[in-house]
Amino acid sequence: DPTNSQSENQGKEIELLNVSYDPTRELYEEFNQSFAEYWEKETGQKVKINQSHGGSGKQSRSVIDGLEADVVTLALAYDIDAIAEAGKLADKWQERLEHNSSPYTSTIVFLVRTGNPKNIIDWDDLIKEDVSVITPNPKTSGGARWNYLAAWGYALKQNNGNEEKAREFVQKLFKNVPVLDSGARGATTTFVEREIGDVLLAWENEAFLALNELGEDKFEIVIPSVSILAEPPVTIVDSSVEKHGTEEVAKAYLDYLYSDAGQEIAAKNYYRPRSEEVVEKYEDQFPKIELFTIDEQFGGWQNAQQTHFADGGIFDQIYQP
Amino acid sequence: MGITIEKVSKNFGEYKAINNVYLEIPSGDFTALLGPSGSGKTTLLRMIAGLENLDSGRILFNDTDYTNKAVKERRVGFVFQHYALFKHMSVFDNIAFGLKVKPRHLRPSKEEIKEKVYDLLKFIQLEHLAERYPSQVSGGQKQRIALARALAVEPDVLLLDEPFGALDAKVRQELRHWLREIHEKLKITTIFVTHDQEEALEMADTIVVMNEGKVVQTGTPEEVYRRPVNEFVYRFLGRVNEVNGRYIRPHEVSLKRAPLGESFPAKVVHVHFIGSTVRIQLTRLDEDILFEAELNEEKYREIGPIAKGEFVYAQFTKLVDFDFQQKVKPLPQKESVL
Amino acid sequence: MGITIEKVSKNFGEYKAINNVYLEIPSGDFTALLGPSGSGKTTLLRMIAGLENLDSGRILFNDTDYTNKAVKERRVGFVFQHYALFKHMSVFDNIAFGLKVKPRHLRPSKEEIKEKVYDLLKFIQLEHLAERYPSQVSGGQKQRIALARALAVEPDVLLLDEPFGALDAKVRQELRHWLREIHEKLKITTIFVTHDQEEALEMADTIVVMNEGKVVQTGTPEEVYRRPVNEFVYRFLGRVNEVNGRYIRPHEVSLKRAPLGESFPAKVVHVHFIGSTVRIQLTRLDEDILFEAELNEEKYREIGPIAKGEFVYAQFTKLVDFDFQQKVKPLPQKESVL
Amino acid sequence: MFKKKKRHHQVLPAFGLSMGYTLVYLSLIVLIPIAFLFIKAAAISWDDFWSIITDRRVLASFQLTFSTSFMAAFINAIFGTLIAWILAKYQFTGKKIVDAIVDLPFALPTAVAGIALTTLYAPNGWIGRFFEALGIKVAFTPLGIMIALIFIGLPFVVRSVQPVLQELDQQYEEAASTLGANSLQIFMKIILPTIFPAILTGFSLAFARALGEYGSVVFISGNMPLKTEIVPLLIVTKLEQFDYVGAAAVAAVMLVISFILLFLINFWQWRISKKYETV
Amino acid sequence: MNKIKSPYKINRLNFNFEAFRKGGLIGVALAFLALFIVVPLIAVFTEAFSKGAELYFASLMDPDARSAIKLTLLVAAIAVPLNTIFGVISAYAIAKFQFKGKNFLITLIDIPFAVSPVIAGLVFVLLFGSQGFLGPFLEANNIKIVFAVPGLILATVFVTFPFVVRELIPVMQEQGTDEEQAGRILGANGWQMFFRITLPNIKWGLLYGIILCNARAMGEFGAVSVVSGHIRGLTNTIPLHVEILYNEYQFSAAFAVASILAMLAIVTLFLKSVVEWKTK
Ligand SMILES: Nc1ncnc2c1ncn2[C@@H]1O[C@H](COP(=O)(O)OP(=O)(O)OP(=O)(O)O)[C@@H](O)[C@H]1O
Ligand SMILES: Nc1ncnc2c1ncn2[C@@H]1O[C@H](COP(=O)(O)OP(=O)(O)OP(=O)(O)O)[C@@H](O)[C@H]1O
Ligand SMILES: [Mg+2]
Ligand SMILES: [Mg+2]
Ligand SMILES: O=S(=O)([O-])[O-]
Repeated sequence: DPTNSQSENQGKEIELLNVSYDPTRELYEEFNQSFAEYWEKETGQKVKINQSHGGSGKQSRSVIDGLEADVVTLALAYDIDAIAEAGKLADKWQERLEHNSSPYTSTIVFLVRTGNPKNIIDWDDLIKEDVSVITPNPKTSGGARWNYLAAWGYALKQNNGNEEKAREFVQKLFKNVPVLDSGARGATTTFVEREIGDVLLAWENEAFLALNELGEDKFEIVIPSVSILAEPPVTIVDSSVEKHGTEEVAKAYLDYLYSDAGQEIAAKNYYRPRSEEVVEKYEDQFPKIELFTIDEQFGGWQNAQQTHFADGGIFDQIYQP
Repeated sequence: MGITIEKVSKNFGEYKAINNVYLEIPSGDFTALLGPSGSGKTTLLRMIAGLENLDSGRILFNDTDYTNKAVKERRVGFVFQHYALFKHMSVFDNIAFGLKVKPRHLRPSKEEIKEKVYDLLKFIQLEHLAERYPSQVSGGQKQRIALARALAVEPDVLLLDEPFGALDAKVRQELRHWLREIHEKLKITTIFVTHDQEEALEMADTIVVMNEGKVVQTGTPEEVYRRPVNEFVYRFLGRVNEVNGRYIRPHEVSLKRAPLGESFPAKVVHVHFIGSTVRIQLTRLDEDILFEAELNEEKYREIGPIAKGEFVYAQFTKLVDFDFQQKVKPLPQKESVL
Repeated sequence: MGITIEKVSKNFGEYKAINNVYLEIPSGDFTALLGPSGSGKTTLLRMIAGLENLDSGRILFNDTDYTNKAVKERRVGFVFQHYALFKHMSVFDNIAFGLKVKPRHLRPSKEEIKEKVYDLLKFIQLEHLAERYPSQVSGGQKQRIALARALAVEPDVLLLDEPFGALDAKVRQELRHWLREIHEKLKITTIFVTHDQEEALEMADTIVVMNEGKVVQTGTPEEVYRRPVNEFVYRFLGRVNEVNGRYIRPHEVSLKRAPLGESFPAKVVHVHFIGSTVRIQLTRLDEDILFEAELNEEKYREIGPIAKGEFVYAQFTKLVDFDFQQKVKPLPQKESVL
Repeated sequence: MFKKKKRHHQVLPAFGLSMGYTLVYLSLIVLIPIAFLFIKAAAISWDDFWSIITDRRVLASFQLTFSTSFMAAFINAIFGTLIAWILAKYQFTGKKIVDAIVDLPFALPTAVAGIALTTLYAPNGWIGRFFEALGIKVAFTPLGIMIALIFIGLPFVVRSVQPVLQELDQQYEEAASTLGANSLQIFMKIILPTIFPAILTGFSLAFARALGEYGSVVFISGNMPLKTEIVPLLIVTKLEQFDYVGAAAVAAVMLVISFILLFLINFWQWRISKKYETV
Repeated sequence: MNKIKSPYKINRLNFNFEAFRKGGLIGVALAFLALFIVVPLIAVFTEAFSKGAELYFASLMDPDARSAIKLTLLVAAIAVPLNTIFGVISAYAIAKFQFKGKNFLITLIDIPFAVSPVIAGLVFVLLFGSQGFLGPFLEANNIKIVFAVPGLILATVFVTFPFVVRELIPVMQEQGTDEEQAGRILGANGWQMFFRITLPNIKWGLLYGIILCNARAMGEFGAVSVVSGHIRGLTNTIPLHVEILYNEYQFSAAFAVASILAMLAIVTLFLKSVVEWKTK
């Protein structure tokens, strides 16, 4: 009985494990502190949040294999679906919280070197012959799948939904990729540290972070005309919270993401908040951009995954080194 | 402690290393196991020590069956060919080992151990080396330390596997004397392995000649030398000239300046002086066969100086014939012995 | 090929392994380098082969200075103590090696090599072992293969480092003969190292006695045995009894049943029969000193059977005294020799 | 199996005990877990299995892994032998340090090595820039993978060959030189055949290690499918797509192939030494 | 007289050539080592200190770094003794006795050398993970193995399994059984023989094996990465922490932590030299 064990834990420190993906480290570092303070004030109970980060797919697999996450905050709904399939959480998890269970969003932007020497302004510039594009491998990186789908979506739009053209476009784009890192972070390092490539396709928040951490004077962010609305979802892992008796605090934790405080922290870490007020407050930071969703363009993650990324899918077909 | 070995056999796979051996060694005896390489000497010694199992037969110590006794209950001292000194222990600790591992109620006190080890060190004249490690002493010294270590536990039987095999000729000779002296003093039943007939003849009270896993002959040095039971023993125990399947020892060849009786002419190929004897290599002129003669001082003086290239007359008087003993296997072909 | 070694010295660090050695070896001679362990025998032999550098001095082959000649230009055959047969080559290939590595224009054809190797194999009586590997042949066979390998390149000089050191007593004796025979046939200048005085006396035309890096005496076996230049040579060349700083060989001790002249009574401790001689250990009754006497058959028959425990009278007639030669270092303490 | 040929129990004790413990521990830690890998891989039909392992990407990664591993082990066999040679035969200042440094790849975590090597060999790295100037790309190419594999495999060869060279009796070389051989002949005909089994051992260890290496390679390889994607990464990739069976299948094939190769090399080595060493 | 002060014995083949060749070979070997081993090592330290010593030490004192260090020590402290005990016992069985299938057994022991660390990790996930063979049972009894310390230890034990045995077998084989037999004859019982003769005789080989085993245990990345779960402060070992820092763009901190392991490597190598020196 969860309430029972919860009361037993009263006064003791509760521990919560948040299994997340790579680019959220800074976000959750700040958010966890804020939440712990909030929770202690509310209930008098100390809560310690343990964080695990890694490639989104790998993290999801760890949870499936027994990593007892109380909450998962991953890059794609698909990865959480996989956990649901393993029976660790409810099938309809995505309906449990507002906005498809995604308290913040992001999008895919371009990071280029200062002065934008190759003059890259929009997606079309990426398939020019002399442009070298850095993106991680969509087979292993959640971020890379967003990149891929953003490019695909753009091409569909440009060509009035012509799949063939889209395919051609993406194929050309990947021809320009000299290194396929296995994760988003690796790709950023390749672009920034190894100085390989002219443009990095990255989450907006990653691009900002790279700018901050690695030198504003070295890079510029380029916002393309159209991009994808990336919705990193969050949810409670039912089996774990039941076992740990942490359902209440885990729920509160995710709810807190939707609170003003939570939304502020997301915005500060360059995730686009859902809250209108916070959006307004950070208007300068997040320029307006035409965004399409996965559901619109690809009929949801399961579809996208099957069509594009599964073994023998479109990516495998078009990828020619 | 007398030792009886009864119908003992031991195979290694198909190979009969020890083949139905019967042997009795009286208490206090100094016995040599003598035989060519591979004849089973080491195997037999190790069986007595309990280091090797028997396939069949019994081993008795003073009429008590020891066949299944554990090694450490046999009270044997064993000196390995390459000494097997404990490399990581000082000479003192090597000798003290057997005392230190005794069960607590039998173990002497530290002082007693120390006294005993120093007595032994004095006995082997190596007191000043107590603190050295085996790697820091010479081969002959190692040999003596190994012996002291074996003696420390006051064994009833002392077993030595080619105790001088790894030593220089000169050092070997000195240690032979020393080992005999020790036996004179302690009177422990001692069995040592050797493939050197001179060593066996010089040191042992009893010689056990082995070949191909069998005991071929047992007796005093004089017995086995003078009354060999077969060709093998005869050939193995000393130099020998072969004459159409019969044998004669070089010192039994007589040389003369002039023909006499059944003598034949021979040409001197080489003359060596080995201490008090003169060894002469000759070729029979009638059959072009090489043979050797050995003269002692008196005989050499009699015949007078002999030089390479001279002609003399030789006589084979006491040719030995083993042909009647067909059951004894002949010595293997010359080249396979080498 | 005659060899002259002129004022040659060689240090290992501080240690003078070879100390100002002068030596002349006539062409075709069969020379033994004899000395205790560490006396520099191997070092000298290796210097002749060119395997070791000289610190000073010269080495001449037939009056030509070879000091700086490379090993492979010296035309020496070298037989190592442990044979150093190439383990990964068959017996045939071992023997053929020296022919196969010749520069192309000097190299015999395959057929010639084969013929030559088989000639050598026949010579050493091991034709049937051509395809075996060294690990599959016995020690004595290895020794002979090593010799054949050295002979294949038709060396001018044959050098052997303790050629029989690793062999059984019996095999050793047989090979000694064999090596002499080969020398008789081929007449190659041959130098061999040994620390066994019997081996040197039995085999060599010339014996070079070494001690502590120096040549102590050079001469025929008879010369060095009968006229040793100092105590060291005397003691090293045979068994010896020491009597207050003077020496006598066991076979020079005379034993009698009754007192006679300067004789003294002694108790028989042990009697051994070694072939044709009888070795007797005795204790002097007046001084409680152990000594040894050696009687040949005639002498033993004269005095009649002697048994352990009996009393006899011994006489030291020809005691040798080296005291006048103070410059010669005495033999090291007994225990440091061991 | 594992039954003593010779009963020695009176002399050296506890054969049964120690052998029993060995087998139990070996089974628990190694054999049973590995067996489950094969059970997992056996859960799919032969056709599925075949299509997994004959996939273009899988085949390409097998080819890449085996060829770079082989090349790296081969280069290590040559330079490792050379290093073993100078350590065993020559005296020079700093020899002790060199000797110690050889073990560094054993001790340095592979991930650290991977990062450090990538930093060095990237086009803008200390070493990579020189290659870049020559138009040679090192990091993110098979060449880079090879460099990482050379790094991790080197000590295996050196440590296999060095003791053999050290124990190699000078007499064999001397014997050959008295027989008229020159230094090249001595090396080729005497020394090389003698140390060859040891080189082979070192080679096979380095090769096996290289086949499985992950930590140091992922950083420097660039991970391009069909081009610079190694088998262990492919296994990880499959796992991240929740494809356990596929991962187990590829892993099983990988294991079997490396076993067979190792076994063949060991057998060859054993044959060689058996031929000369039998007594 | 051509005098080259060279402590190795020169076959007087060709002096100048010999010296020349020696120099050349040493040069090539050292260049190879420098390029492949020394420069990477230097790179680690250069990067580690690139942002100053203060940041260097700060990154070592970071709580996550400290817990990673503690965890690594814990894992090694369990895995190394386990494999050491196994190594000594099975080397004893293998080296001191003759039995059929010995070579086969040695090959089995070698397996972990040939298994990719990633596969090693995978194997334990397949066995102990929720989806694995023993998963349901473990979960029912609330036993955590993978994604917890036991999993890390298991993976490490697997990967470092052969190090000690393989080091000891040749040492023991070379020593033969004479000394043990001598001990037995002198009356030693099994324990006395083992602890007074067998063990002291292999102590340096054993130490070397332990050192290598320990180094690998602390440095293992691939296998532990698969079974770790990457929970900061809980299941990250030093190599995993290095990866995390690296992924956070904290390059000098990453190299700083890595340099601990490099340092460990150097200390290890130093110890090993001492060992070798002692052995002589
Ligand atoms: N452990 C063993 N396994 C197989 N065969 C063995 C073993 N020990 C000895 N043998 C064989 O048994 C025979 C007798 O060996 P043993 O060692 O007793 O001979 P030896 O007379 O001592 O010879 P050596 O003088 O060479 O020491 C030999 O043929 C030998 O090869
Ligand atoms: N390479 C070397 N380095 C240092 N000392 C050496 C070397 N070779 C020989 N010596 C020393 O030189 C001395 C003479 O050695 P050498 O080998 O010539 O003696 P030996 O007469 O052949 O002795 P043995 O009968 O034991 O073979 C010995 O004291 C030996 O220790
Ligand atoms: Mg023997
Ligand atoms: Mg010598
Ligand atoms: O962390 S990623 O999965 O986006 O690479």
